[in-house]
Amino acid sequence: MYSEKVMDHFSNPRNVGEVENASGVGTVGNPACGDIMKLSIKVENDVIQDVKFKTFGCGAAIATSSMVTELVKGKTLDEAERISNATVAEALDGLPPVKMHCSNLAADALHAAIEDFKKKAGK
Amino acid sequence: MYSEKVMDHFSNPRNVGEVENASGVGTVGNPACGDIMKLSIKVENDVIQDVKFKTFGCGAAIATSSMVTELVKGKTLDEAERISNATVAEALDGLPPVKMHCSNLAADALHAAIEDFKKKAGK
Amino acid sequence: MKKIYFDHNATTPVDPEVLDAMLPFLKEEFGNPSSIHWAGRNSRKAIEEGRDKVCRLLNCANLELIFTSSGTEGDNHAIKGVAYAKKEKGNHIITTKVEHPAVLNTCKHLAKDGFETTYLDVDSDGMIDLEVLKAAITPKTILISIMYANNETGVILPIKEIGDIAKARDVTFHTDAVQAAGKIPLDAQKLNVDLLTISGHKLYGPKGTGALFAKRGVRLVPLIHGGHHDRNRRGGTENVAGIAGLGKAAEIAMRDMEKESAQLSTLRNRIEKGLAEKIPHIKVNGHADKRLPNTANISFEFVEGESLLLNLDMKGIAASSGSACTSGSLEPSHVLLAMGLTHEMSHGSVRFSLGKSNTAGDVEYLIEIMPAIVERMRSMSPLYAGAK
Amino acid sequence: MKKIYFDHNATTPVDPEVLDAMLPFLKEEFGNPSSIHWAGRNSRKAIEEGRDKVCRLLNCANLELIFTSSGTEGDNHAIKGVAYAKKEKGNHIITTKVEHPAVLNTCKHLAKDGFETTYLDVDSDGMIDLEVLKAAITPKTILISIMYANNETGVILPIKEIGDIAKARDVTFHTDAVQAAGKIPLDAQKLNVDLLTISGHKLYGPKGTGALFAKRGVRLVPLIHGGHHDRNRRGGTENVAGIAGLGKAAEIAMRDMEKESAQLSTLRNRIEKGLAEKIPHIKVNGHADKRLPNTANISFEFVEGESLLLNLDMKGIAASSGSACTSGSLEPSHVLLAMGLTHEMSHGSVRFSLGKSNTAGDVEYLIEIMPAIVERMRSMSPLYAGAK
Ligand SMILES: Cc1ncc(COP(=O)(O)O)c(C=O)c1O
Ligand SMILES: Cc1ncc(COP(=O)(O)O)c(C=O)c1O
Repeated sequence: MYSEKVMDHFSNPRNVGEVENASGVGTVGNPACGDIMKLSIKVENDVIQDVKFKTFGCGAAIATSSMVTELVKGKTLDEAERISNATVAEALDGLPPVKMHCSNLAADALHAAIEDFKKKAGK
Repeated sequence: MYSEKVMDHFSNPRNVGEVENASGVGTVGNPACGDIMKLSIKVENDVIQDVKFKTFGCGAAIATSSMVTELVKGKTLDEAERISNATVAEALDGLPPVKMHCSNLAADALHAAIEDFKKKAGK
Repeated sequence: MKKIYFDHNATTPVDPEVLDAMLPFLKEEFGNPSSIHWAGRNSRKAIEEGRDKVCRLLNCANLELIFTSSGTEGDNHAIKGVAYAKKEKGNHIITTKVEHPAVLNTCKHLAKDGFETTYLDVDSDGMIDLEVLKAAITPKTILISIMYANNETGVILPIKEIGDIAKARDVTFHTDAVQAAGKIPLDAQKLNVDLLTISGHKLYGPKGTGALFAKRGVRLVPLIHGGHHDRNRRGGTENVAGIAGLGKAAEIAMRDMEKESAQLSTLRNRIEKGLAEKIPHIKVNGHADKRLPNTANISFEFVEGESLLLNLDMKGIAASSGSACTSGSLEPSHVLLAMGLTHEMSHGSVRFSLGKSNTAGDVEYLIEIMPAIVERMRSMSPLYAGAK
Repeated sequence: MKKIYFDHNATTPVDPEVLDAMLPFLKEEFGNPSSIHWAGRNSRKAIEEGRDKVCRLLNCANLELIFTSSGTEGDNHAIKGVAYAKKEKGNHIITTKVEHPAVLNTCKHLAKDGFETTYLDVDSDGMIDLEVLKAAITPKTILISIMYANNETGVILPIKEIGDIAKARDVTFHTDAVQAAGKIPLDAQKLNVDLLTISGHKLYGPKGTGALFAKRGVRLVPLIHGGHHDRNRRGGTENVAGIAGLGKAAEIAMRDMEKESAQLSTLRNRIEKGLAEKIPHIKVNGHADKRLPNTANISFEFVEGESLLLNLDMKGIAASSGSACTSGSLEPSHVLLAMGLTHEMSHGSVRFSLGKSNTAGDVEYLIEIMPAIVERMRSMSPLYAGAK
């Protein structure tokens, strides 16, 4: 049911964990729907220098989390903000229809982390 | 679905035809239900000396007709009147349930023939 | 004894290629197609491949196919499904007097729920009158259900024309194509049909399989509620082996239909001609041209069908009178009665339905033995004397 | 890679003896059982022999059995059949919150037709309260439908006691015995059940088969109208090979059940104990004793079930979370939620359901690899940190 890319990111997730002294942290999802994603970022000069995730969720939730960290590392905040859940799903060669809504939240977590950073930075 | 006895009487029906100068003739059934039996008997001294049938109908109709002719040949009228459709079915080792009602008319044809004889004989 | 099977409208043998397609799913590939692990994945794939193949036979989209367990289930699903989905709109159904019991008894059942059914007459050829159909449509009409080809006579009804009428009047149209599928080309797209039923065991597939085409957008209350199978339209773990078999059967039918159809109609015509030449007082039932290539329905006057069948059976020939479902019952064929045959003639009919395995030799054997059988039964018939 | 199948509640492989029993009817014995000729006779016989065998498993009379195409169909037939047959008498149905979707979605559908359903709660063991059941019965109650054994947890409900209550209050009682059949002894006569559903593919029979026991005298509106099949109770040409297979599966179940049950519960208990010893924060779900011998349902806190399943699958182990029908969906198990588990714990559950082929080696392999899988997923979980 999952693409090879999804399975690759699921079996070898990139950037698992929590960034130390994170510039921003975003958490989305809830236990009822079965997916919780927590993304932490380190921002320097408006560039995402480091990013890590922790995720409680299904294969799609973990793979999208992993993929989004790969997609944003080294990107400017502007670039990162343009990444959508659809971008992430596409980068994974698609997700099963049933997974498109609930488990495809990684970009939301990223945006929440950026927002958190901006709030803290007083931007 | 049919017993061996039914198939025997169906494949080798006894006493097919019409008795010449019949003492009595009975016809029962109708085309709608798919079975018509015509039984003719030759009665002498209240004994059925000869009996023949013609039947339009299914396997059960033909076998019961054949069987009833065997059962009554040489019997007195009294004895013949005691033969019922059930007697005939039993003598054939039974009939499929769906055939018990409609195609099991041979004894009725016999009784009709006896009645016809009695009427003609003025009894 | 030589065994000759002339009852392909009742059921067909499973094609050996079909069995081969099924066997993996009765052996090592046993997983539940809903499972996400290794055991389920090939089962899921088998279902989707089966679906592709059946859709190709019907020329429809994958999302438009619901797998069923029989033609009867498909007919029930279509008719009840539309009736209950559209009951706010109306309660009137139009069908014909010559449908299979799967349709007739479903309509009869719906009568208890306040639905009314018009049963269209057929003429002596077994054809409906399209003007009568048009006139029967009322604002309350929600469904027309008319069979593609009749199981007893093989008569092919004007589905395209009926579809056009239904579309013009915005009435949902279902056709029971159980006898047509695999024998003549079907095209769900071109026909303006909304729903179309097929059954696996009539086209060399396994018993216990079937499919219902339901055009995109047609609302249908499910018949069997349950899990998420077939997009919530039919609950129950899928019969994976059966679906694989049905798919293969559809594929084979597409491949062989044209050639077979020509062969079978030659044999069928020979039966009709051969018997008519040798046996007086017989009548071929059904439209001369608009008929399935494989079906001959013949009334033998003065004798009853079952007794002919028993005699044929004793000679190794399998044939039937009426539909297999109603043999064993005592009613004369409702199809032939609707075509205006007398009770005697309806009772005296035999259906020879041909298939792949039949040869010219089979047909000549039948033509050889049939006259004596008919003569023997006639000699026992009280109805015959007058005709001689 | 080694392949281990721990998902027997989702489906079972077809027993080779079962396949052998089916094959003649997928080859030379292809006739329609309704046909009177040679081709039909052995098919008819096969159906009656299959019926005998299934009836022996359920301890019921031959006339009390209706063949179906799945457990889901049986559940639909029973519930809708009684609801529509008794709608003059009442419109109230009682079931539980932990039924299979085949029952739950059927009841949900009936709500649109004016029927009301009470869904009984279960306690943390998955048990219903019989006093609550009694109190729920009203003069309008026409049907109680309560499963014999739960598919996710294996919890066995007190069917005999429920049957006694139903009988005393003159309410029809249906039990979905799909998971019980073949695993624990059933006795339709002793249990005061009026209707009981089984499914072939859960007891090493073929997919696409099932049966519904309907006690003599129980009125049931047919789900599938058609020909005279199964005494007018279920139309459609019978799946002869499937019925022969189901019969054989029932026969084998009768023969092997006792021995297997002992073996499976030993293996199952070892899984539960072995995993609990090695992995902290886990919970075995379901009543400790009143449970099928083969089922272990375990919640692994802080992680989600599907990701565990994918990891297990990569190691060759097939297991499931929730029912196969709902995997692929995103909802947490309704069964575990009803038992009071949190959403996290419901999401984090895995069902290991054992069967014939499983060995002690399989179980030890699972116990060996599972801790690392759980640990890896936990290390990625934002919920885990606090618990360490
Ligand atoms: C308890 C229960 N009832 C009903 C069903 C449905 O059976 P089937 O898959 O044969 O439709 C299942 C299996 O999925 C089940 O576990
Ligand atoms: C025209 C027609 N419709 C429906 C059916 C029912 O199909 P099935 O036997 O698969 O239920 C049949 C066959 O018996 C048929 O000939």
